[in-house]
Amino acid sequence: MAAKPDIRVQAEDFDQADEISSLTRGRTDIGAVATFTGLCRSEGESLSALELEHYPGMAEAKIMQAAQRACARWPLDGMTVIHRYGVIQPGEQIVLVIATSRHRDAAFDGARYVMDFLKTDAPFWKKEHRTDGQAGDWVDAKESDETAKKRWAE
Amino acid sequence: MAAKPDIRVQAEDFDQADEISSLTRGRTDIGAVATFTGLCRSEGESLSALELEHYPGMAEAKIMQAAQRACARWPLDGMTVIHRYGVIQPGEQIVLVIATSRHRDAAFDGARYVMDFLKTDAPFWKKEHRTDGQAGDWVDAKESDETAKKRWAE
Amino acid sequence: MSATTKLMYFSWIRERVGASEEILTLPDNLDTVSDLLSWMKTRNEGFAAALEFPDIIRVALDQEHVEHDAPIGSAKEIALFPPMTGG
Amino acid sequence: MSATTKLMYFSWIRERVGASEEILTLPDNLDTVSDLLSWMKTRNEGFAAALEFPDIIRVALDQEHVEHDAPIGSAKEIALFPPMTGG
Repeated sequence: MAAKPDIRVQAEDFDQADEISSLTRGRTDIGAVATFTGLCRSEGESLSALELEHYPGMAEAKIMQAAQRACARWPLDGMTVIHRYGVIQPGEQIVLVIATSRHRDAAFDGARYVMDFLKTDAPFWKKEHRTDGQAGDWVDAKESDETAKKRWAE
Repeated sequence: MAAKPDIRVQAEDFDQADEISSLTRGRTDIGAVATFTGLCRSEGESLSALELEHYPGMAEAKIMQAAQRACARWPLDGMTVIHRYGVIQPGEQIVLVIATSRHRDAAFDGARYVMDFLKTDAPFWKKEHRTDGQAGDWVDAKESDETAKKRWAE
Repeated sequence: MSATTKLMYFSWIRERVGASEEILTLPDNLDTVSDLLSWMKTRNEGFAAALEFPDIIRVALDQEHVEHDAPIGSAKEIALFPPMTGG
Repeated sequence: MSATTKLMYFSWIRERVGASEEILTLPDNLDTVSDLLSWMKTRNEGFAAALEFPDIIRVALDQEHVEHDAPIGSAKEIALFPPMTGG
């Protein structure tokens, strides 16, 4: 039976160690834990923060759809995805994906698949807050993110 | 300049959160942290432990070589690899790889590359301790691990 | 007798439109998403600026992303936003 | 006057040989790794059992993994082990 993903969209920070522990605690059938954490960068000290806007409801739904496709495609034992919104400082965490499995390939593939689809399909937008006080821009979507998704064509 | 990998082969357990923190603390140029943790499985309660033997010196050297190749091939900001030896119980951690980068693809690729080469090139051997008291076998090498390595042919 | 529709705007579309959402009774003659965008563009200067290049606008009908040739149908919630940049 | 060599054995090779390491003066007529394995096999029953299928044995000369046709050269430390199963 496919694992049930745990999806959260929240303003609060998260604790990766706690999240891994809640997927693995008391279990002896999990051999592999792959994680990805996305952090806010300052872009050479030019940014004081990123402000993340999202479409409530649709954001959770799109992440859940990607996570469920991953759980159907690979033998995953568990998957957790947390995406923050609001004002996030450089060095702070933005997104976390954890995939657990008996096997390392499934864990790696599952985590990366969800990140690739989250980037282009989940309704989040980033606005830059600049350290020089000028009005920040909205971050442009990257062609490379659209390309990354194509590697998962079956 | 390529990142300098931090390689450790030790009997003691490790703390993934501490290890991530020591690669990212105080930095605002890292956008991506990919990790892989290998855990000891009980194989349906048939194993009471795995005993890991290693070749001191060569084990560290082979992991370092793989990590350095990863740091030369992808734009990584940091890499930590810890591999334990000795008797390890089901559910306990065996190996940790962390790769940090500005970009998620580099972090994912770097971590996975090192795991793939570590599996077949680093001199570690696992002996099973069985719950039924019978003499345990040495774990056989898997053909799939040799195959996994081939995906990195340049 | 026309039903009302909830319109939602995100990111720089929200900023140019000057509102994050509104409840509207859409004209009867809008069949597709493309028709909707053409009509909205004529509403005022804010919409004209937001929809200056309609090709890049993403549209979700009841939280499902659709192409511009999709029929609006009986969608209760229509969202307009630029390409996503999360993660 | 022959130099001594440190031999190391790991995993089930160590168990069958009955030792984890030894210091030896190797015979002069061993050129390649393959020659070494053939000679070792004749030393006693433990080595005969450990090296029953020499093709699967991995050999490292001074901690560098080599093929069986590699010359032993002046290696100071020679290790014999089965395929690795770490990670």
